[in-house]
Amino acid sequence: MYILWAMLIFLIPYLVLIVRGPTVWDRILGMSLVSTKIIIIVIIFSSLNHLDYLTDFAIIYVLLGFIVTFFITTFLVTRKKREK
Amino acid sequence: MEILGNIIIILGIIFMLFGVIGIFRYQNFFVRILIASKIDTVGALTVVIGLAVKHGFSFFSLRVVLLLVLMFIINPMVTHIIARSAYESGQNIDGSVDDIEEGNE
Amino acid sequence: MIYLLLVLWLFLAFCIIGEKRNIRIVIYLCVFSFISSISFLILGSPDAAMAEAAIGTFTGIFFIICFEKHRELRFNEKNASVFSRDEDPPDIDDERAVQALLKLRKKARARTRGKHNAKSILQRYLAPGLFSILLFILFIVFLPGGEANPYLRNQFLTQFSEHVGGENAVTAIYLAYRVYDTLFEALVLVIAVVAVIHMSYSSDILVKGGKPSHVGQYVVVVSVLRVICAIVLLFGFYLIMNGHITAGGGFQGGLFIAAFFICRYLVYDIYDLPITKVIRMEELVFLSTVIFAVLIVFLGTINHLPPVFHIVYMIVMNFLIGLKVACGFLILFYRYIAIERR
Amino acid sequence: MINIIAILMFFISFFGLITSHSMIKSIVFTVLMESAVILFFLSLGFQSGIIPPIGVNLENLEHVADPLPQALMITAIIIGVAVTTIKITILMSFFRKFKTTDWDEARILSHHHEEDENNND
Repeated sequence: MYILWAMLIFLIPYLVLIVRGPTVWDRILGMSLVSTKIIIIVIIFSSLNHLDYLTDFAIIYVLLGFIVTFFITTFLVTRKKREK
Repeated sequence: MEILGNIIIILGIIFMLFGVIGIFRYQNFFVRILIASKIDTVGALTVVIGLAVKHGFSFFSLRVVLLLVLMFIINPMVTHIIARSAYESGQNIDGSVDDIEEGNE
Repeated sequence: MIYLLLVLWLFLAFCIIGEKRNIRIVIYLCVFSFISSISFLILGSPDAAMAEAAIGTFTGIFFIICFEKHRELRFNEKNASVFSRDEDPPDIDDERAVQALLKLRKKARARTRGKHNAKSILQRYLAPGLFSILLFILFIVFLPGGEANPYLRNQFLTQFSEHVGGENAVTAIYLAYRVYDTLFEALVLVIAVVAVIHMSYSSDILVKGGKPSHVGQYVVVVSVLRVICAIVLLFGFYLIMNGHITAGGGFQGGLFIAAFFICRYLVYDIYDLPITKVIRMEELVFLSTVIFAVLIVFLGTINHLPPVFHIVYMIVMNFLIGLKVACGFLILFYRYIAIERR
Repeated sequence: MINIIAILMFFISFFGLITSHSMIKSIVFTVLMESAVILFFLSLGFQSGIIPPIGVNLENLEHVADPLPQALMITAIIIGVAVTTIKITILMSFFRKFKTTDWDEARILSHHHEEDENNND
């Protein structure tokens, strides 16, 4: 149980990073960090409540977070190249 | 088994704590992402391993090990693509900010 | 625990209100959908949480394509007064008309700038704020209180197993008790696809060629993504096939199959799928979904079938819905990427 | 308590919707309103320690979540994203034509455009 609270409290500095971070890359980094924390929260939640099938969610968040991050960074890089 | 798992989990949380301190301490983006990759890979993987150890040998820990393999492949890759695209789109290594955002007015 | 998450949720909404830059809004929106998904999960509804997570991804992708086009058009306009060469001329293809429009826009911008200053804060923010607060208080006051009637819930929970079969009550409800909702949803998706095809800028359905997006440069990432591609497709089929046992089902699996094609676009950087064939396939799948649902559920055949066929019905229906949703989102994605990114 | 938070969220995004200058932000706020409504419906009958309605022999029905709003909300989510794509398409067509996404500018521009068309006729 303590680890669930630890992860939830770790979410706050990452949101601060997303909102404050000086560059856009900090924000994307914060997004990926939040998705990692959420994965751990899901695993702990499923192990606390003895619901094994909820580990599917962790796999979903891993895959979707990767796709979104890749898409956003790809678009930002191509934008810069196009303008040169 | 339970105590061992708890020790590993606390180790992972300590890793994450170092990462959080490091993110807010340094000004350069590339230093920050270097430290943040520690949270993303080492911390998260350690916590997940600790949970699997805590549960013992069961169906749950089998699924967790599958997830572990996926995270082991993907999480370093996420950090890599962020750092690489930051470098390619003109973020200077010495820390000066060249932001490519723009408002929508 | 849930309250801390919801406070972060409200905090992100306030951030979006005060934000002016498009790319930050997309990032906030992605984080927002992640947090709302985990809140739904803690509220005890894994199916809705799974749909929300996948939908958050898709919304972020659509928004970022749109914003990139928006920004590119504005960039072209700033650098040169004519529109960029490799895009079709807009409705007004006379260059003098374009110049006139730009001049008019400059005038309008000057006028609105004066207007922004002239409008007082009271008119701009205070009055809508007070109006929102008033409506909020009205809603709180007239919120229906008291205990909810648990009759329908208990009915569904105790009897879905013998009426419909499977182990997931949510799947049983949207596949058997309330199929017409599902059919209506599929119909709305068909209408959305048709509307996007006919309202978007270009008139031809199939787009050949286009700008390369330089995706293929990250050798490491692309070779990892090739592995991930297969896992995404496999996972989508797993969600569809196990929809009646665990969380998941047709919608979520279909979204994952569409995500496979997004991965494919990212790996090979091409959009050469025969979209017209996909559209035809979507129509056929929609028709067969309707016919199958009418034959099995609306005519009451499901009451006379042995329980084994209930499972078969659920799997086939989930598969059809998944195919339908996958086709729909594939067409939407390719339409956006091919039309808006040219 | 959760339903009050959901209503608060709804009206925060309502406030954002009517005060924002940009059309893009208005579309984003409609997405936010949608998730507020979904949260409101999912929070019906919430108590701590609630478990999802999945499994053959659900004992102790008191602690099982209500499956009916969930099934409705899944369709609502998919319909929501379908509508959002149509909104984005309309926005892009509008932007191609008038070269702006600001509400006030758009009002003046479309007014002028109508006048021009009338004069041409």
